[in-house]
Amino acid sequence: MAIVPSVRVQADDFNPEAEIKKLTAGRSDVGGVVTFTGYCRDEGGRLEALELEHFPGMAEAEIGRIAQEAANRWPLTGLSVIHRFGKIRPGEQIVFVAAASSHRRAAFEASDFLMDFLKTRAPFWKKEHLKEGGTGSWVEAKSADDADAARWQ
Amino acid sequence: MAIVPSVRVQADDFNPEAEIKKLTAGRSDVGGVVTFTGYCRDEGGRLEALELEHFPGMAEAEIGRIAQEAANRWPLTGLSVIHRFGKIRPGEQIVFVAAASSHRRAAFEASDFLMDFLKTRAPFWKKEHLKEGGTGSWVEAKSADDADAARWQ
Amino acid sequence: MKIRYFAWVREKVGVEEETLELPADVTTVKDLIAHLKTLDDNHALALADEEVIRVALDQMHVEPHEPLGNTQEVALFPPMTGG
Amino acid sequence: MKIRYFAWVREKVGVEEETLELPADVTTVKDLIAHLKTLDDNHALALADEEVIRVALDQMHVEPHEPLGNTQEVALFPPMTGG
Repeated sequence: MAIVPSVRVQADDFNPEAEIKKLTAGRSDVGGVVTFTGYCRDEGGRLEALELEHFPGMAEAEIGRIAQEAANRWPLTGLSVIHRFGKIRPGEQIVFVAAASSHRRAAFEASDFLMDFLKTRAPFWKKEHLKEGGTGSWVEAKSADDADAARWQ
Repeated sequence: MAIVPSVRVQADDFNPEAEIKKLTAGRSDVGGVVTFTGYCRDEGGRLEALELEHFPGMAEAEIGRIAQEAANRWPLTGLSVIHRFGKIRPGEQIVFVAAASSHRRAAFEASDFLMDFLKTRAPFWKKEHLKEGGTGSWVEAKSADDADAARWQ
Repeated sequence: MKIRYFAWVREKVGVEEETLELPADVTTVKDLIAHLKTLDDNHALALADEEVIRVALDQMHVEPHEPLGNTQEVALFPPMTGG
Repeated sequence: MKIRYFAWVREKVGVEEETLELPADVTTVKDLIAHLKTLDDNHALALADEEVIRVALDQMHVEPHEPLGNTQEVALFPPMTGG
């Protein structure tokens, strides 16, 4: 039976190690855990911060749907997703995915899949705050992200 | 220019969080970090421990060659590999890979590649210690691992 | 029907949300967008490039041909850039 | 030449390493394995299934047709199961 993923959408920072522990503590059936942590870059020094707007309620629901699809598709023993919103500065964590499985390929594929669909389906939008010139523009969606997501069909 | 990977072969346990921090602390050009942590499973309760034998010197050298190939092949900002040897009990960590990049796909592919080649080229061998019946047999190499490694050619 | 806007669609429309009475012939997402564009210049500008506007009915992504049915809340927004 | 064994190859041969004088006609990895199999039953048993024996010359993986050349140390072992 597919596991029930853990999904959190929050303004606060998070601790990857604590999340990994939740998937492995007291267990001896987990063969591997793959994590992805996404960070705010300063874009060559241009950026003071990213402002992440989200659609409360739908963000949790949509990530939940994507995570459940991953849990149905791969034999996972655990799956956690965290996505932050609000103002995030360069070097800070934005997003986290951890997939645990007894099979390493399942853990890699599930976390890769999750990130591709978070990028294209989770209702979040990034606005740039610049070091010089105040509020910049909204980050544009990349066609490369659509291409990445299309790999799984 | 390709980065120089960090490679450690050790009996001691390790802390994934500390390794991730080494790749990200004080930096604002890292977009994402992918980690893989491999654990000792108890194989349905059969296993008391795994004994990992390795070829000292060659283990470090071969992992270094695989890691350097990954660093040449993908645009990484950092790459760490740790592989333990000696007696490891169910639930304990065996192996760790962390790949940092400004591009998430590069981080995923490099860590996936690294694990495939660690499995098939790093000189380590696992022997099972059973709960009932003392020392069991050597773990056999899986043809699935060879197939995984062949994907990258 | 409650309409919500996000990101630059919200900025261009000038409100976060609004509740509208819809004409009877507005039955699909596509009809709704066409109707909203007639309201004023802000709506027309925000929704000018229909190709890029994404739509959720009651927090589920849908395509433009989808009927509105019993939808309580429609959200309109640009392509997402999370992750 | 120094020969090292690992895992079940080591267990079957019965020693971790040994230093041998090789006959002049032993020039490749394949020749070496054939020669080792003539030494005694333990070596013959350990190396019986040549298909699965992996070889490193001075800590580099090589194929059986590889010449020994100036190799200082040969290692023989089963397929690896790390990771």
